[in-house]
Amino acid sequence: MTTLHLLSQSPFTSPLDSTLRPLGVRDGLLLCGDACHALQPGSAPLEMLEHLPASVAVHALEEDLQARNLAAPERVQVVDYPGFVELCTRYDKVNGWL
Amino acid sequence: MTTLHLLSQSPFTSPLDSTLRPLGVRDGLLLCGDACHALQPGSAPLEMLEHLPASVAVHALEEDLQARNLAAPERVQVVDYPGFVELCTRYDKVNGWL
Amino acid sequence: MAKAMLIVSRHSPWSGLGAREALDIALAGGAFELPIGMLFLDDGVFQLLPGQQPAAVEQKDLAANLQALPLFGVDDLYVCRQSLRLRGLDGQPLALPATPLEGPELADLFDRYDLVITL
Amino acid sequence: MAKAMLIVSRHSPWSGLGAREALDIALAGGAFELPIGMLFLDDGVFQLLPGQQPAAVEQKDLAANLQALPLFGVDDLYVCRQSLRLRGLDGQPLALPATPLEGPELADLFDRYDLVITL
Amino acid sequence: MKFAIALFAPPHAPSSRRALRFAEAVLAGGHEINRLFFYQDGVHNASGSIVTPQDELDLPAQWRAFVERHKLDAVVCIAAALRRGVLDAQEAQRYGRTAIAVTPPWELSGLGQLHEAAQQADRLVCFGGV
Amino acid sequence: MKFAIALFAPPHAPSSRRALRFAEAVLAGGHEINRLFFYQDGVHNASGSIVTPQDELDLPAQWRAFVERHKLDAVVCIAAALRRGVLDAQEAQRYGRTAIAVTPPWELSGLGQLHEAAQQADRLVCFGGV
Repeated sequence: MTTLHLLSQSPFTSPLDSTLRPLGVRDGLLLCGDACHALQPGSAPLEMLEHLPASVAVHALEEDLQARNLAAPERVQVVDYPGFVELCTRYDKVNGWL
Repeated sequence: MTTLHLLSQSPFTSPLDSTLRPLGVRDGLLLCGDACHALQPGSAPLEMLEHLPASVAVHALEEDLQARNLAAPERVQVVDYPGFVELCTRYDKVNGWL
Repeated sequence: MAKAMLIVSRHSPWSGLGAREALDIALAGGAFELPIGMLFLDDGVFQLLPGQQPAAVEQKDLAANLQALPLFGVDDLYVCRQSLRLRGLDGQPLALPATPLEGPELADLFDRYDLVITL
Repeated sequence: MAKAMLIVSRHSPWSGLGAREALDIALAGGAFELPIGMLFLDDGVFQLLPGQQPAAVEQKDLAANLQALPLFGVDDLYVCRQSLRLRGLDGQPLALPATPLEGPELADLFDRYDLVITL
Repeated sequence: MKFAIALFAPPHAPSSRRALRFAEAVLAGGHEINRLFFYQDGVHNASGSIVTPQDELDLPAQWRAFVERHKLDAVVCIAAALRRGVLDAQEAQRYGRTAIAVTPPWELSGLGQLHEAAQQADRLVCFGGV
Repeated sequence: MKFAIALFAPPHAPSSRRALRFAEAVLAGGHEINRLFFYQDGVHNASGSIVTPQDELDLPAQWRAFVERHKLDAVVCIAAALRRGVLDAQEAQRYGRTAIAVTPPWELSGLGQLHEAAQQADRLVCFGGV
């Protein structure tokens, strides 16, 4: 049973490691809200994300990148709300890390 | 103007370093709530506290230690509410880290 | 067949309602005879420590409700070993028989459940 | 003589009301012509980044209120350099002229104020 | 697909708006929502007492309009709501309070409704935190 | 000494109880409290709508009893309270809401009251977080 993990907390106030620990190799990640700051070039969280297995698909919510003036690195796929819904159907379950 | 710093967040969810950074050598620290878990032997937060200058007085609220079945190490002075009030009068100002 | 739900409890018993409201979901599920598992993660592991005295902070005893889990048919209890380790608690006795899991075992745990709620 | 208040703002502009409600204390103090300083710490440093588009998440522009600080007589703006550094933002242009401070300078800053509120 | 959507955060948390925009996209995409369930501080999203500044997004009003327009099953956890002072007429009367913040189509009920929705849906999606 | 006490956390956060026990100790120690100021989620501590389970500490009730017993100046930030649905009679009427959660001795007012209290007190002590 694959899981789509939703992350919304800032990786600087709520460290990423315990949320990435239960990540399976076929799981997906969707960054929204302040979790998008993990994509800040030169930050430790981005390095953690880049070390995830290539089989883990990493996505980010478009509006949150725009609001923060952030660009998505190559491995990150940008989705809008219809894309968010579609992602939920693609994985067996969804886990929102509060 | 010395400061008494109140800490109540768990040092494991809200890392200690940014709250300890503005600490002056004549300042004081009062651990209450989940911040008392910083006194857990063998944890990284305790090590950080033990590296504070000796001039920084470290206190912990008695009821929170009792509730958590925690003991205070030698450098930590245990206070009750009257002691908490007295500490506030001893420093020039009080800063509550939320 | 009923879907199995994993409840991930990340809050200390002292930090407000988080721990209690996660537990209430587990107990409600148990009452409906649903297959429920609980994982104690991050500060949630503090819920498992023995010898707590919530009366010292005029708080109700969460431990009593936790002890009720098996009575409600919730036997699948897990604890993140790395969370224990970071808190200097690895190897300490726990008040509930929760199975300690390492990183890859956590991923396997998530994999086995149909539903997850993290609180 | 009026006491000087340091307001420590630790919240991102996107994480709810924290940033706005800290700023409101500063603006109210300025309106009463009190000496107010503001320190942007931890995720609070995100408030200082230029080029934000709050409309993308249907949010009011906090930057407009921040720009109002000098008009309210709040000129003493500081930012924790280590917070910037950890977020990969050190050396980036900021939307407000906040003075970057290193660890010991932070202690000096606290020392200079009569009152502190951290939000 | 059938979605159950749970919300744990108050109206001023960005996750409340995210949950609403997600719910709208679920229906726009031809899917179904079998229940909305508001728990923890999420119960404030069902409150009719919140006054949002005029130039800001009024989430409780938007949630209400959304629920009414699509005739959704919208449940507020009763235990969580009582602790947070978000009462409907019946609970206000039961506990001798005057302030009624929750009116239909919102309904106060127990956690069993969350489990039922999760069991019957194809996906449970929870929103909370920030 | 004269203490100004500010509270930023809701009743179910341990810091609300801590603030109350601290305030009691301030008076018991022969000091004075020139004002209580409730801001952010702390405004819920002034709500008469909260229903606490019988076997748990009823913080809003304890705060009210404390304020009444000692005839304290107790202010709730009006902007923070409106956003959180914690209205007094006047604001409820102004915004066409029916639910009145705040009654005297609590008073809704602006942030100037926080500054005034802080200026006039010997110590400002803020409670919040957990």
